[in-house]
Amino acid sequence: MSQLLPVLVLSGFVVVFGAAIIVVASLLGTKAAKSKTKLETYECGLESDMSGSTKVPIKFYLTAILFILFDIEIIFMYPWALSFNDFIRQGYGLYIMGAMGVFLLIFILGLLWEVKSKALEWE
Amino acid sequence: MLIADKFLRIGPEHYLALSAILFSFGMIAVMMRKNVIVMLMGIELMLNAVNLSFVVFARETGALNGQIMVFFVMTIAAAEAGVGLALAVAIYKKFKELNIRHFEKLKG
Amino acid sequence: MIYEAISFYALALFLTFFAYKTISATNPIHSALYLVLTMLGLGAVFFSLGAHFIAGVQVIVYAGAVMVLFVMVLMLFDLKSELQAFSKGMLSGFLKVFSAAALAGVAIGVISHSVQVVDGASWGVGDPNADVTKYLSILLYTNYLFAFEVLGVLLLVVAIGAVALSRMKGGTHADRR
Amino acid sequence: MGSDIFEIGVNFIKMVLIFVMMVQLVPLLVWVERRGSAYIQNRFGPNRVGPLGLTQLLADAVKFLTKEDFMPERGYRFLFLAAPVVALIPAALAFGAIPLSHPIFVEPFEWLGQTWGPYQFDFQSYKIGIGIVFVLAVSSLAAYSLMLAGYASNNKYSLYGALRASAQTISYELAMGLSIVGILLLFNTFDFSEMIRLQSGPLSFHVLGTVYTFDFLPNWGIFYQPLGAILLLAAMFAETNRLPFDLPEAEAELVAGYHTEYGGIKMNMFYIGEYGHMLVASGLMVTFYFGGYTLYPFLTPGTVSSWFAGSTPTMTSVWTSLILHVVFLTKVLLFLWLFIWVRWSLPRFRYDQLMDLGWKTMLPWALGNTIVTAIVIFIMRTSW
Repeated sequence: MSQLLPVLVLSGFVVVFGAAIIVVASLLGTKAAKSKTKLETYECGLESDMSGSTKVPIKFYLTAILFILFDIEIIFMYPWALSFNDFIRQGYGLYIMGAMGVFLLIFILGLLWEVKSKALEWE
Repeated sequence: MLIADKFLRIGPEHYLALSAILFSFGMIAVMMRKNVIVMLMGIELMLNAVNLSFVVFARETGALNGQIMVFFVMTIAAAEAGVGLALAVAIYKKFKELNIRHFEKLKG
Repeated sequence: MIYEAISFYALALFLTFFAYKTISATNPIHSALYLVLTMLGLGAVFFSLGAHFIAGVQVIVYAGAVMVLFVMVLMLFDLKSELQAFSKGMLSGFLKVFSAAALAGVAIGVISHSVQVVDGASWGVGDPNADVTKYLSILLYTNYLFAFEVLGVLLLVVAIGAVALSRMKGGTHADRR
Repeated sequence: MGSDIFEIGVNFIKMVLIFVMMVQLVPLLVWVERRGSAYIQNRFGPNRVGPLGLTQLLADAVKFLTKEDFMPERGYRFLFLAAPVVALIPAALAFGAIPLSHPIFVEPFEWLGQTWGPYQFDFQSYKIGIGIVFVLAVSSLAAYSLMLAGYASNNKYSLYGALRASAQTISYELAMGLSIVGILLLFNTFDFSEMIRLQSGPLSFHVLGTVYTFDFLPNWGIFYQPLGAILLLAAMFAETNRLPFDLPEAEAELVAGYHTEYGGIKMNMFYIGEYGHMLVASGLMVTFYFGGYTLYPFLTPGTVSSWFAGSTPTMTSVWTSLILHVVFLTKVLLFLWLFIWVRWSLPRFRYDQLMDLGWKTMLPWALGNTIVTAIVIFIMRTSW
């Protein structure tokens, strides 16, 4: 807990700082007349139309999910990198290389499949 | 005095109680909500509650097996979220809604 | 002791409040954002329990990846507040809440009776200065090696499955067939 | 945070000062950027307000603060105001974990009729054992401020901009995370201070049991991991949304992006976040690959403290830390200048090129770097 406390204090301080800036800016800011057009959403002068269905490419979602899966595989490499030297020093270097080799092979297979299946193509 | 001591001396049972409360919140979300994505969030909350109890037991026994389980549970939760959201996207495309009852009408 | 109690109750209050907001917010995006705060709070709890690396992974995987995916998908759908977020029926709703509360109550009751018998002295004795992360990684690549490799395969399968599931023409609002 | 009131007070003030330093560096960097880009493009840049145009920053701050506080009618008010604040948090938290200089050791002293100390004050906001994982964790939260801004504006351009930006951020997070694995394999630690300590000696290669030492070169990560350094730097450019990866705010060909509806100081806070990320990126580059606050043959904690052999241990420690801090700042400023330089040297990518670079080029190269590093380290360190 004692190690975490400064982090919490700092994040609290940053939030207070940011909120204070926004409050000060809203107090100091010029008060101009607000008209209906001004408050409208900015869409380069066209009438905004949020009610219609907005088409968003599914690619964004696919990128995010592939990101999660690869992110976890990368995180699995961190403990491996951390203990790599200890394994070598104990004489188990070949073992740890093989253990990670199999995992990396699966990782590379996944990456190759994604490239092959054109899941990563943006046109 | 004894009761105050029970509340102030933080031990594993306090963390486990917190875990149980979070788990039941996740359970309520799964049972009560109709939006598929919110239900998935409820499942994530339940998995997190279980992770908390794993970490507490790891700390209590002094062995790290619990922490490794947390690692695995996180992986599985992420995989589950990925597939679940893929299904949600499929439902939304077909029915323009994320209601759970539409799952009955999906077929391959 | 009193500081530990204060920090525990503050974190517990934070967690239960945001977990409650997660399940009660009618706008799914707000739900997801409250859940992010819950995940961050749990990361803090893990950290304070000495699981430093697990806390970091919790934030990276849950708050930084899984919840980003949730928020992104919800933004893709551009959902508004739901008029009917909860399932219908007073009686069944009451039963559902009651059963969950009963589960929590039973669990807490059992915990408060059993843990004291098992435990006693070991709490707090764990050496905080030991290099936990290194032990963790050595354990992961020796005793749990098989599970680790299987998880690699699982992630591969999920990647293929997700691509296959979402490989359809058009965007989120593709025409009905 | 400390055991007595003095230590807690110093730690708190230190934390606030480091945060203020980060925030204060932003207007200075904006000035450097404007003057620097003017220099590169052979024009004058802001030179009217004050000497060399330096007080332009103050004028800008006043302008930002007195602008009309505007928000679109259809947005979500709380989230709209929260997004710029959230933009500050990841950079501030990550910067706090990077050691800026050698710790200061204070001997016991008498003050107010009481004996205080001894203390050790780290020259960073907080020291966290899992440093690298912590920095990765907090900087993975950066995607939220983009998505909050895009969603809360309730504007199609903002929404698309936010999706574009967050997809870019998370894609390059992979390459960033993977390019660090090489340096982890090398140093086998998550702790920044330990990493810097390992880099403060002479360059020495272990080849099959024998050690070859080069006395004139420092033991910096760049000599072992040149590819990793390049990949990390490129990924950092993308993470900070700087040119050539500035599609989130490519105002010329795409409407501004997630901050279309923002103006005044709220817009500026996104920039504080962006420059803060640049600072964190430079700090990480320096810590991983360029020896942190040490410069081996001349300026290491050992050599610098020997200059002050006559003074008290506390003063020696303070002066050593300050001098080493200047070394760190110099290195960081060189990297910050690189960020500005690249902006006027490279054209912007197209979005599909950007994604191709992240997934199909940088990720495989980072993977190859990891594998080669592991094999080489395995061969070198095994006692055959």
